[in-house]
Order: sequence, then C-alpha cells, then structure tokens
Amino acid sequence: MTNSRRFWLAVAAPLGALVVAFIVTTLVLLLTGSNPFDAYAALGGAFKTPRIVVNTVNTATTYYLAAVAVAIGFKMNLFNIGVDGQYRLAAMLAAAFAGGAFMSGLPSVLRIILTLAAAMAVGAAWAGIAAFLKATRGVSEVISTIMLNAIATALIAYLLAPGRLAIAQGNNVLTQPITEGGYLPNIDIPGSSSQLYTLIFLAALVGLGYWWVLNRTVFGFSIKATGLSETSAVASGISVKRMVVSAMLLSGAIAGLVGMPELLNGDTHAYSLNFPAGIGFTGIAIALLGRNHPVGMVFSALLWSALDSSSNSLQGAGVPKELVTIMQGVMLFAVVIAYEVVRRYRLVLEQKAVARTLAAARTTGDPNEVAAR
Amino acid sequence: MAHPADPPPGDPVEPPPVTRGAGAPPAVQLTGITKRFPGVVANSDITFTVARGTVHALVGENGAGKSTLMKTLYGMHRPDEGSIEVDGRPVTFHSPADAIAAGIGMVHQHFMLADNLTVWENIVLGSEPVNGVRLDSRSAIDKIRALGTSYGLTVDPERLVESLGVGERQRVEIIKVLYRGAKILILDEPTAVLVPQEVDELFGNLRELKSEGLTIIFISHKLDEVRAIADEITVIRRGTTVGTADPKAVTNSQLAEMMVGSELPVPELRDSTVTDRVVLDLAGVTVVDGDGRPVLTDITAAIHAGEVLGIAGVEGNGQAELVDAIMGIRPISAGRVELAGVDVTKLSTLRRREAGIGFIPEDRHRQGLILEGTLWENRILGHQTRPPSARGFRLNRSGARKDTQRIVDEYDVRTPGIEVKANSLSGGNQQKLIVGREMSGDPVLLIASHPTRGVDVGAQAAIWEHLRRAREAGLAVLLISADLEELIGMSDTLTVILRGKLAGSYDPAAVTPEQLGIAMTGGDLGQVAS
Amino acid sequence: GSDNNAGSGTTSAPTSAPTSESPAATSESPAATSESPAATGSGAPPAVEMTGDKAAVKVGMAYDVGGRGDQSFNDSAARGLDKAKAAGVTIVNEIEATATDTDAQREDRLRQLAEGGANVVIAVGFAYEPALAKAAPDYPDVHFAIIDDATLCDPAAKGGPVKNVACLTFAEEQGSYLVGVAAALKSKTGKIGFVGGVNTPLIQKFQAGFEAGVKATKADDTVTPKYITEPPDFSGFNDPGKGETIAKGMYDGGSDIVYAAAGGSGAGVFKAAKAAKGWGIGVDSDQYNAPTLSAVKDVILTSMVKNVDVAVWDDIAGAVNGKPLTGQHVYDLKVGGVGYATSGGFVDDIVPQLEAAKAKIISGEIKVPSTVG
Amino acid sequence: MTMTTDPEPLARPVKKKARTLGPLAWVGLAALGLLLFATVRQLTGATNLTSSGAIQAAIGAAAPIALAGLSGLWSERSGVVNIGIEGMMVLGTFGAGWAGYQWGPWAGIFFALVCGALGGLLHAMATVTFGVDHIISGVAINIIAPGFTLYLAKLLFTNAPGGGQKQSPPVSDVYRITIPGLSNWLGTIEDKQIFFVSDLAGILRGATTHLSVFTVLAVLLIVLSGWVLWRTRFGLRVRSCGEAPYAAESLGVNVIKYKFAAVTISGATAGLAGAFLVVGLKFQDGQTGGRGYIGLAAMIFGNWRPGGMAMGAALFGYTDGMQLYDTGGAIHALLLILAVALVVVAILQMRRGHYTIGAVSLVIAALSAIWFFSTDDLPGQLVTAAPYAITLLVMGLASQNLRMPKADGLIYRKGEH
Ligand SMILES: Nc1ncnc2c1ncn2[C@@H]1O[C@H](COP(=O)(O)OP(=O)(O)OP(=O)(O)O)[C@@H](O)[C@H]1O
Ligand SMILES: Nc1ncnc2c1ncn2[C@@H]1O[C@H](COP(=O)(O)OP(=O)(O)OP(=O)(O)O)[C@@H](O)[C@H]1O
Ligand SMILES: [Mg+2]
Ligand SMILES: [Mg+2]
Repeated sequence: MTNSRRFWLAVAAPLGALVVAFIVTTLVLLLTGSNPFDAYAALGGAFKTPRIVVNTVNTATTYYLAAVAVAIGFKMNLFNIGVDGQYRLAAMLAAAFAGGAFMSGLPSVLRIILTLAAAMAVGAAWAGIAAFLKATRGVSEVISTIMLNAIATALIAYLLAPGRLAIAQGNNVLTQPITEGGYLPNIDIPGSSSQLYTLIFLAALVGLGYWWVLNRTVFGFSIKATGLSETSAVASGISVKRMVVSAMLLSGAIAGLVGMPELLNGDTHAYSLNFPAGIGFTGIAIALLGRNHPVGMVFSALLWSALDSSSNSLQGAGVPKELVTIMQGVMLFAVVIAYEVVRRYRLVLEQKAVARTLAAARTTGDPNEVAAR
Repeated sequence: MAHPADPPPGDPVEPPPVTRGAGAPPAVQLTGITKRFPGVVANSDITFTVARGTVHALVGENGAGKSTLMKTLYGMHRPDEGSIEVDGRPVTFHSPADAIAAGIGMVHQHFMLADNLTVWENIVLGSEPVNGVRLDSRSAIDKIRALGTSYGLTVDPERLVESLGVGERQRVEIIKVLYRGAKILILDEPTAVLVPQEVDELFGNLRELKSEGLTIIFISHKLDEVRAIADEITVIRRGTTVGTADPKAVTNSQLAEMMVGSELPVPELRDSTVTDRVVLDLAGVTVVDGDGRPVLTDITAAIHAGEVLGIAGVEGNGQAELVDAIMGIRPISAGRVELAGVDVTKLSTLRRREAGIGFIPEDRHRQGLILEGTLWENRILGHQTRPPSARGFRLNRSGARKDTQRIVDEYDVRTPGIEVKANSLSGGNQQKLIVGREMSGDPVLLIASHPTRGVDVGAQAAIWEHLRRAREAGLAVLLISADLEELIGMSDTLTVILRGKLAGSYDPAAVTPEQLGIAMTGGDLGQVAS
Repeated sequence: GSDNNAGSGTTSAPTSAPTSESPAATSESPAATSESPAATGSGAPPAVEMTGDKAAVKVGMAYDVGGRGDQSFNDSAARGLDKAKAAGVTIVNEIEATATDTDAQREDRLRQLAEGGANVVIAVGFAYEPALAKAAPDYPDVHFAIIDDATLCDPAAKGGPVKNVACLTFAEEQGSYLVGVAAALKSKTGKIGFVGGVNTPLIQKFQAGFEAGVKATKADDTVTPKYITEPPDFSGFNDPGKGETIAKGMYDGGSDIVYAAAGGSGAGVFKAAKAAKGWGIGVDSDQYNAPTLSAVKDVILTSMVKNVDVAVWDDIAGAVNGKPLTGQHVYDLKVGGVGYATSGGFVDDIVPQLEAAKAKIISGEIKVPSTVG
Repeated sequence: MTMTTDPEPLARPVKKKARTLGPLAWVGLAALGLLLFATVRQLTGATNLTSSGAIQAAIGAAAPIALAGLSGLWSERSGVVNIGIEGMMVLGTFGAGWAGYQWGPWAGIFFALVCGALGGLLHAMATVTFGVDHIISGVAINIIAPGFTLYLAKLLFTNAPGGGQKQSPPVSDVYRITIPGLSNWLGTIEDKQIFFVSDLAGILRGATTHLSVFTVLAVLLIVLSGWVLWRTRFGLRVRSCGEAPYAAESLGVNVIKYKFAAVTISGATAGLAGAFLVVGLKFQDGQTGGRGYIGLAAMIFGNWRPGGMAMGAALFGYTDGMQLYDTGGAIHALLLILAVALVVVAILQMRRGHYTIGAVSLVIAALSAIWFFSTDDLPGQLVTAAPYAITLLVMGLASQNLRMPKADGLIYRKGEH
C-alpha cells in the first residue's frame, strides 16, 4: 500500500464516523421537529465564545483522566466500572484532608502534592478492594466495582455531614473549603471569563505516562500480554494475579485524580452536594470511543465535552437537552462501525495487492516472499 | 527404528483396486482453486482429484496450503477462483452446512470442540436428534456408543470435553464426522497426537470405512503413515500442486524431495555428549489436582548437561503436570526441583525462565503465542525481562525486532514479515518461531513438549538439528513426544510415564516403537529395560 | 404542564375563606388559576400587580436537575414562569441542568441567558450559588434571582451581598410544621411516617419541621423518617416503586399517615396509602389536584405547598414594575410563601388548630427548627 | 469485558465437584437458615427479618433484578456480553408506560417486550453484524435509551390526561393472587410470634399474599429459559455459539442467526424487567436506577446459570426489599446473623484447610458482632448500602470458581478461522 493510501485509511475511520454521526443526528433533529440548521448554527456558534471553548477543554481534562483510568483496566480485560465511586470517594476525602486546618501551615507546593497523593491513595485503596477480591477469591471485578460504587455513595453520604467531615452552608453541605495556597491558580485566557485549568498538564502527563508504560516498559508489555492471552502470559512467567492487582491499583489511583481539576482548579475548592457525579461512566464511553489509545482518548474526551458544553447553546436553539446525549450515543456507534468498515475495506485492499503481485510470484514461485515486500 | 519401506504392522487388509477415471466420476474434483489471504497466496491454481472409495493423502510442508484447500472444500470459505465438483456435480458451498449436506465431513487440524459442553452435545451439534422440541440425549448417546463400539472409537459421551485428553478429543472429532454419515472424510493431521496403537486403530477404522465405500482425504507429515494408508498421494508445495505419487512405488525420501526438495531427515543423535553435571534434579515431585487426587506421584529424575531425557507416555498420564511442575506454573505438594544445583522449588516461573529454562509448550496457541500479537511481540514473550527484549524495566523494541528477524531467518519461518500477527502463520511456522525463541538467550535446560508436532519434514530436520547442536553445547533437554521415532532417535535416556508415575526407563538403542507403545499402555516388558 | 397551575390556586383558599372551602369548590380550581398569585396565603401582601412595561422585561430561567416535569420545585418555578408569560412577559429561554454539571457549566448557563438578551435571569436551586457568584457581577444591568439559597445576599459575606442578585428562600420547615400538626391531629395510631426522596439538608428541613409539628401537637406520637436514596444518587425523586415499598413498611408497621417529600416517588407513597387505607401528605404543590395523581387524590390528606411560582412571579413582576427585588426574601408563612392545602376538604375540621399554629409561627411565638436532630 | 475469572487459569480442567445437593439437603439447609433467622428475630425483636410484608417487599425487589439477570443470561450464553441491559430496561419502562395507560397492563407488558426486543436487536446488529465491541454497543445503548425515551415522553405524555413531561399517566396493576383462607390463617400464626413457626408462616404468607401474576410469570420465565437453554436443540445451538462459535460454524450452525435470536430475547427480557417497575405505577424518567447493572451482577454471581442467578437476585432483593420496608432494626439485626453465618463459614473453610479465609471470616464476624452489640441501630445512610455490601461479602467468602462462556465477549467473524 502506498503511504498516501495508508494516510487516507487512517483518517477515513474518524472522518466517516463524523459524517455518519452528522447524518444520523440531522435525521433525529428533523424527526424531532427541530431545525437542523439552527441547531448546527448554535453548535458552531457556541465555540465562537472563548469561554465555552475553555470550559470544553477543562471538562475534557477531567474526562480524559477518567478515560485513562478505565483504559488501563481494558488493556488487560479488566472492566473497572468502579471509577465513578473511586473518584467521588477520593475527591471527598482528599477535599476534607486538604481543607484541614493543619494544612494551612505547609508550603503551597507541598499542600497540592499531598492532596493529589491523598486522592490517588484513596482511589487506589477503593479499587484495591476489588483487586484483592479478584486476585484472592476470583470475584469478578464487574460485580465488585458495581457494588463498591453504591457503597461509596453511602459512605460519602455518611461522612459528608455537619459534625463529621462537612459543614452546612445554606441548603448545601460541603467539606471545609481549601484555603488560599491549598488550591491551584488558573490560566487567564483573553476574552474568556473562564480560566484554563492548570491540571491539564497533569492530564497530559498521565496520558504520556500511560502511553509510555504500555508501549515501552516490561510492565506494560506484561499487562497487554495478559490481556491478549492469559494462559500464554502465565507460561511466560507473568504473574496474572500481580498484574490484576497492580493494574487495578493503577486504574484506581488515576481515578482518584479525576475529581482534582474540579477541586483544585474549580471555584468552590470543596466537595459539596454539587460536585459533578457520574464522570466514571462518561470515562468508560470516552475510553471506548478513543479505543484506549492515549491520543485517541484526547480527541474523544474533547468531542464528548464539546457536546456537553454545547448543551446550553443547543437548548437555546430550542433543541431539548436529551438530544445531546442521543448524539453522544450515536457518535459512539458511528465511530466503532466506521472503524469496522474501514478494517474490512483494508483487508480487501491487501488481498487485491497480493493478487496483483501474483504474476511476479509465479515467476519466482514464492508468493510468501513476494507478499513480504 | 522401523525401515521406511516396511509396511507398518497389523495391516492385513489389501486396499481394493482404486477406481480411477473409468466411468465413475471422481468423488472430489477441485479445479484451478486459488485462495488469497492478506499478505499470502495460500492456494494458487490448485487442481486436485480424489477417486471414490479411496484414501487420498495430501502432503506438503508447513504453509503449503493443505488446510486452506480443505477448508475450501468444506465450505468454510469461498475460493477466489476455481470450481468444486462432488461426485461429478459442480457445487458451490456457502457454508459447511452445504458441504455436510453434500456428504463431506472434516476433522480439523486444530480441535473444533466446545470445552464446556459434553461429548455428546459436541457431536450432535447441528444435527441434533429431538422428540418434539426436547433434545433426545438418550438416542444420541446410544448412537454414539454404537458408533464407538463398531469403529473402536470409545469415549464416554457424557463427560465434559474439557476433561478429555488430546487422544480422546481426536476421537470425538472423528465420531462427529461419522455421526453425520459423511461419505467423504477430510482428516487434517489426525495422527499428529496419537501413539502407534492409536494410529493403528485409526487406520483400521479408516480401512473399514473405505471398504464401505467412503472416500477419505488424509493429511499428515508422517510419510510412513501416509504410505501405509493412502491409495494415492498428492503433493502440494507453496500453494500449488507439484504432482501425485503411488504409495506403493514411492519412497519417503522421494516424497520429501517433492515436498521440500531436500533429503528426508532422520531423528538420530551423534555420539553421546552426556556429561556428569546434573542440570535438572527432580526429587519426589508430587502434584495433586483440584480435588486433592494425585496426578503426579513421587517423580525422581535427573538430566545432565548434554543429555536428552525422553519421556514416553500416552497423552494425559501426567506429562502436562510434570512440565507445569518444572516450569513452576502449578505448585507441587511435595518434593524438590533443583536447577543446576540451585533449589528452585519456591521460585516463580519467571525466575526459573531467567535461570535458563526454555519451554516449547505442547499447545502453542494456548501457551506459546499471543495470536493477536505481532511476531516481534511474541519474541518478547517469556524473555520480557532479558536482553535483547528489555533494558532494565524498559522494553527494547528495536532489539526485539532485530532478534525476531534473526529467528525468522535462522529457523526459516515463512512469513510476510515480523510485523504480521502470529495467527496468520501456519501451524508449522508458528512452531518454528517458538523453537527459535526458546533456543535464544542460551538456556541450560529445554523442555520440549512435542516440538515437531504438525511440523513438516523440512522444519523437523531444522528443529532436530538445533536440538542436537544445543545438546552438544551442553544443553539439557526434557523431550516429551507422541512421535516415538523422534523420541527414540533423539533421546539419550528414555523413561515411560504411566498414571503419573515414572514406569521404568529404556535404552533408546535397543527399544522399538512397538515395545515402547506396549510399555506406555501398561504392558510389561522388563527385558529391554536398561 | 400548564394545567398544573391548579396547585397554588387552592392553597390560599383556607386562609382567605376557610369555611367556604369545600371539595366542590376545588373542582373548579383550575378556573381560579389566573388570579392565583393574588390569592396566596393570608397575611401575604396582595400579590404584586404588573403595572410597568411588560415588553421591557425579558426572562431567562435556569432549572436545576430534573427540570420541567419533576413534580417538584422545578415544576413549581415553571408555573410561575408560565403565568408571567400568560401575563405578556417575554420568555427568552429556559435551560435545564444535568447531573454531571460542573460549576463552570452552570455559570455558562447563566451567562448564556444573560447574553441571550434576558434582563431577568432566575436560577432555580442552590446548586447555582457558586456559578451566580462569579457570573452576576459581570452583568450589572441584568437582574438575577436564585431560589433556595441566601449566601449571596448575606450581608456578612465577604465583599458584601451581590447587588443585582435576589435570594428567594422558603421556610419549608414552617409549612411542614403545619402539615405535621394536621398529621398528629388526624393520626389514630400515633405513628406517623416521613419519606424523603434524597437525603439532603433541603429535604431534612421538611423532616425537621414536620417532626416538630407532630411533637408539638401530640408529644408521644412518633415520626419514622426514611430516605429513598443518598446523594448524588437522585433517583430517589423518580422511584415510585421504592417509595411504595417504604410507605408500605410504614403502614404495616402501624403508621396511618405518611408525609411524602419525595417528588415523583410520592406517587408510590400514595398508592401504598390507598392500599393500606391510610393518609398521605403531598409536597411542593397541592398534589390533590395534580393530574398525575388523580387516581389517588382521595388519600392525600393535605399538601405542604411551597409557592416557588409565587416567588418567581414576584421577581418578574418587580422587574416589570421597575423595582426589581434585591437581597434576601424569605417566603415563609407570613407572606404565604409556604402553606398547607385544603383541597379535598379532609382537613376542614382542623383548620382552626392549623390556623392557630400558623398564627403562633408568624408571631414568632413558635420557633420551628430547620435542621434534624 | 473480563475474560477469565478463574483464580488459577492454568489449572488443568478438573471435573467440578458434584455440588448438586439432593432436595432433602436443600430443605435441611433452608431449615437451618430459618432457624438462625428465627433465633435472631426472637432475640432482637426485629420481626421484619421474616415478616410477610418484608418478604413481599423482597419479592418485589428481586423480580425485576432476576428478569434483568435473565436478560444477561440469554445474551451472554450466546457469546454476546450485554452491558446494555439497563438501557433496554429503560426502553421497556417506556413501552409499558405508553401502551399500559391506554390499553391496560398486559398491553403495557407486551409493548415493553417489543421495545426491549428492539433494543436487543440494535445490540445484535452492532455486535454481530458490524462486529462492534460488545461493551461499546452496550454502553452506547445505555446512553441513548434514556435520552430517547425522555424525548418521547415529553412528546407523548405531557398532554396525556394524568401524564407529565417525565412520567406517563398511571398504569393499572395486574391481578394479584391472595390465597384467602391460607393467607389469613398464616397471618394469625405470624402474629403469634411463636419461635420458628411464626417465621415460617410469615415467609409462606409473604409468598402467598398479594402476589402479582407478573411475579409468577417471571419465575416461570426463569425456569422455562433454563429448560430451553439446556434441554432443547435451540438452546444447545445458542450455548455452542457462546462456547465455540467456530466449532458450531464448522458443523453448519448458523451462528449469526442464533446470536441474533438470543440477543433479541435478551432485550425482550430486559424490557419485561422494565415493565415490572411500571405496572401498577407508571413510567417515570430515571426509574430503573441501575437495576440493570445489578441484574448483570446477579447473573455473574450465579455463574451464568439460571439457578445461581435467581439466588443472587434473591439475596440482593431480600436485603434491598427489607432495607426499604423495615422501619425497625432488621438491618441492624442482620449484623448478628452475619456474624453467626461468618463463624459457620470460617469453620467450614478451616476444615477444608483454607485457614486465611477462615481467619478473615472470623475477623469480620467479630467486627459485625461488636458493631451489633455496641449500637442499637445503623445510620440511615449506611443502611442503604446493606444490599451491596452483603452481596459483596457473600461473593468474597463463597469460593468463586466462575466459568463464563468461553467465547463470551469475543467478536465473531464468519469464516475467519
Ligand atoms: N500520550 C502521548 N503523548 C504524546 N505522544 C503520544 C502519546 N501517546 C502516543 N503518542 C504517539 O502516538 C504514536 C502511536 O501511539 P502507540 O501507542 O500506537 O505507539 P506505537 O509505537 O504504535 O505502540 P504499539 O506499536 O504498541 O501500538 C506513538 O508512537 C507516539 O509517538
Ligand atoms: N486466516 C488466515 N489469514 C491469513 N493467512 C492465512 C490464514 N490461514 C492460512 N493462512 C496462510 O496461508 C498459508 C497456508 O496455510 P495452511 O494452514 O493452509 O498451511 P498448511 O499446509 O495447512 O500448513 P500446516 O502443515 O502447518 O498446517 C500459510 O502461509 C498461512 O500463513
Ligand atoms: Mg498503537
Ligand atoms: Mg494445516
């Protein structure tokens, strides 16, 4: 195959996906009686506003972290549905910890690092329960993490009460807000009332680390190998149990970071009833949409949060907000289907290529050699 | 060892005269079949004729395209070009269902069984007997038992397939075909996993089937077998037919010539290189299964540097457990494993591999490869912590790629390149890759479990040669094989494993395959014991 | 849901003309809708008339999670908006929230409304507090209002109260106190139940007032409180099935009256009440007249009415009349912001006691607790 | 989706110990269990441990979960992982609400079936026809279904009499069975609070009073599914698609056809699960509240078998139903039961030589005992977690030798083998 064709095949899938999604969405819009042009105008118009672009990027930061947390599990066939509970519990306890009086004495950098570390520790610990149960008792992590999500909710509800780890403020309850120096500054963006979250760099670091670990380290290789063939992995000296535990802990630790941008870069600097929930499940969708690939997930996270941020504008154009979620679901379908179609087309191409070289093959009498070129 | 020319023992029936051309149309007529896979032309313009009521052997080196051709005949995929005729009628198969309807049955090279279903469920699947809507398990089981007794293919229909040994699975596969009353049988390397007695049984059955007018297409890399059972032989090479041969006239070496253009390899060792340095020392090794029943009892054995210890045994007598115990894949309940004087009983599989154990597993798909991985990723497998695959905790991808290329060249792995996925290689070529991998990083002990199973003569020669060289260089080898000639030829010492115990050792120079076969099945022949 | 207006229409009836109140009368209640604000609560100032230039006022509304159709305060707010619309005020836009919302997304919602041409922006729910705190100052000539939160109008707040924000809060505990009195008077077993939708401080206010009302009336009556879910699991407001199970448990346990402060789950409570031949008490609007509950209306003893619609109306009217509300406005019994419904006539016989209690609360003689415990 | 849940993957497949107890043994076990509950009930006075009302609540809570689990069973037995049960349930709730309020509960149930089946069909098309990753498709369905139904709800219910933007008009209930004489008689016994006898009466009464025919239907459906999957040609072929699709293909089984059938049935069953929440009440946006996931968990809990799945659903349903229904200290009393049960587990495990597990159980037993005796009730927030915590605990202590269908979750491509 020529390089240009390679390139086109590479971009065909995403492009095709967008086209399909566009068509389906348009159909849905028409069916639901809202005017597609207004809708797309609103959609496009939204991103003329710098504020909305910034919000999109900020939300994407959170989503990306959640996606990576999920992807680590997927890479070895572990389905960590528990990212949701892990990040909420982590954010809540880390917030309470960071809001503690003793903190204000410490230097700012240390406070941030301690907070992040606490969050990762909590996330890892909560995921660790599932890991432990799987490694020692063979309990499916799908069940345990579903259960642990609910348990985390109850635990948070119990702890997030005045007299325990929270204070009341009007109709809200929140952990003791983090004081000056305990949270992070943001980056001013000209023309935007919202600022860019500094933890975006952490997310990039996590992404880079994820890619590097998976593709460049023995540990990452072992994870991928276990995911592809557990029996072969065992025969080649990879301890599956250890892999399960470490992958799950890692996933949980990253999950612990999910709430940090909102906590350390957001406005409230506390975990309250208003703290965004359900991002763990969004993370699953985004990881899948980005095919667990470090770069792919960057795009899927951006796409997802762009749709989220445009929700307000779309409602402005009279499009009911549930259409946004429908679009996201359709997008998910469209992308994977487009990829499958391209995959099949590529096979056909390869076979054609072989056929063409057949003549040459006859002369040398070795198709394998020819095909090798 | 048995001379190639001798007809194998227990062969009273004279094959009936082959009905060629005259009047009766051939049972199978493949014309100009071409089948391409991404990166490979598996069959190009193959023409292949099988007369009714004959056993027709199909031979060729690994990757020659035998399985592909048969899958085409069985309707598992459509040929890109060419036509199929059955009993003179042109047919197009859209699925195996069509082929089955046309009276064709196939036993695949790799088992096609559902582990978690019972034997009878596996057999009746697709043509189940029912009364009303309910499965009629009774009649199914009875029919299977009947088939079993009439063809000597005994296996308990009510057991779960996952609890069967390879030999039994093979039988289930054959019963599957017979159950459907196929008139044309395709057997893709059915004997690769059988011991001589089982092979003789099988051949007995085949002759019986033939005498009932069935047509059999038989694929094997064991040329003696081929010449013993076949009425006609077709040789294919690199996807095309190079000619047919008369088994009466042709010799093994001539066949080999046609297949690979090289001499027929003979498994034999040169003068002994056995030293007195013990490399592997097993003392009272005992392994129990999930229910606490012993599957390996008090195994005591030693392998010296430069020595090949051959273990003969009927499938499922503890070979797998022994290997697992040495590799540290499953815990041992008693005993000690020492490698080069170091007690490794407590060490993990990884540590043992690092200490110099190479491992050629019996089931390459299950334990040897990541089928979804590229060749170079498969090269790393088992060596992930060692150069050239790793630098400390980091992978050395370029190093791995380079070394993979070396293996592909040295071991003549037929592949479009090292970036292709392992599952697009033919069985034999996958095996060569594994052997190459396990030989690299100079191990002190090699556990070779059926190293040449399903491997063509050319590759066999290569693999044996590599074993010899390594042995001369002081490698200790534990050789487990169902191919008794290989076992006898390649071992310095021979022991038989029976029901999890080592049942006496034999002198490879003196023992014959038949005697060994008897010993393996529990018969007593103390006289040849050394 | 325009015919939902029926709710607030009747709330006033008992106070304005208690004796004349009868089931017959309520059946025409929809007719009363149009002047309903005027009729709210005795002691309430006559409903603000719109005298100014209606065309000059453009309203934008940001709902809380649940939005229109939540059978709770979002719906109630929507009623207020619909009335204003009926009165000729322009509605620029209405935007709903989602569970995964971040403060940034809520803020964006408010900004979009302001930038979309609204000069009156109403934020429904305390969740908007941080968002509003950031957004409001940037739009000095837009008038904002927030329901259920007072922090922004707290003079003690750093930087003082935000000038262009009105905080409209409700004394849910006072209304709940009254229905508590009614429950105690009507209960034969002396056992009374409270079903909260989701365990948040806001719903706890209902519980606190209700318990106080019961205890004050019959000291040895007992109230069994129970919540369906814990935040952030808000399904407790939409799970009539669980509502029914809980209520059934209470009735089987001897309770004969259950107060359902559980949004959509209330339907399940009333179903259980009907099955157990007990009473249920509705919430937020006069649920006796809620079309969705017509099948069980005859077991709805009364409802604790929270006139969010009145607050919304007042806010818009104020703007129309050129004197927009600012600072905190507590909608309590005194101003008829909360109250009890008499539709169905089931409490007619105890209206005097209820009115007495009401008077005491208004006079300050009774202090109703707003927190549990 | 996780591919192996076997703690030691390489263990040579050994014939599983025949854990099939005879009917008598089961009765014996049940009696012992009841004895334990009766004792604790006596000690703590937490009547709801065995009261008829609690049992009814438990049944009500368990039924939809069991149906969701059954949905998972059908699809995963054919080799298609179905994480989209939740979404298909949502579709079911809508169908039930829409048809239910107009033409009665049975019409609702039928349309729930249809809507669910459509969801299943979509899943089948994506996973089987297009070879999409099963989890992706399931997740996508979980995202689309609520949005779609909510949209339709606004369209169809807002102006329907008694409807709203997020809920349908009420749907009447199906017939409820009460065996008159028996029920009352058992009732009188139950009220007597006689040790063991009243407990037994309570349970029996719970199961024979106000019992929805829909529940009966659900139970029958589970039994029927088991029979179809393990005793009929259709079932064998479905299972073969989940275990070894290429083997099935090589025997001429039309794998795609059977996968489609099974996944569609799975969707229909999920739809029924949704209908269960609607019948007698109404469609309400967000009504399913994660029951689909719990159903999936119950199915895995039951090792991909109907019986085990039903047990898992029952366990969860009992604790959840009671947690909701109870206003006394039943959940608190459950701590004591837990402690005793754990001690028994510990003894059994130790006798089998698993000392660590035994020790762990003992520790947890001690903790829950301490917790029980040092408090006289549990904070409400934690009570809501009881069903989840107990399920998790049981999973952890029951030795798990899960065996999912071998080709479950693997993408099947015709002729590519
Ligand atoms: N987080 C990241 N940040 C920056 N660049 C990245 C990141 N992840 C991937 N890349 C770039 O994208 C390329 C493709 O990523 P990928 O993980 O596929 O590497 P790869 O070399 O293809 O590994 P493999 O062969 O295992 O797929 C990488 O080679 C790397 O250059
Ligand atoms: N599904 C497939 N996709 C791509 N290539 C394939 C596929 N199946 C077979 N091949 C290629 O086709 C060629 C013939 O394979 P085939 O299995 O027919 O060889 P064979 O004669 O059966 O070899 P062996 O004796 O080892 O079984 C090989 O080069 C193999 O790599
Ligand atoms: Mg890559
Ligand atoms: Mg082959």
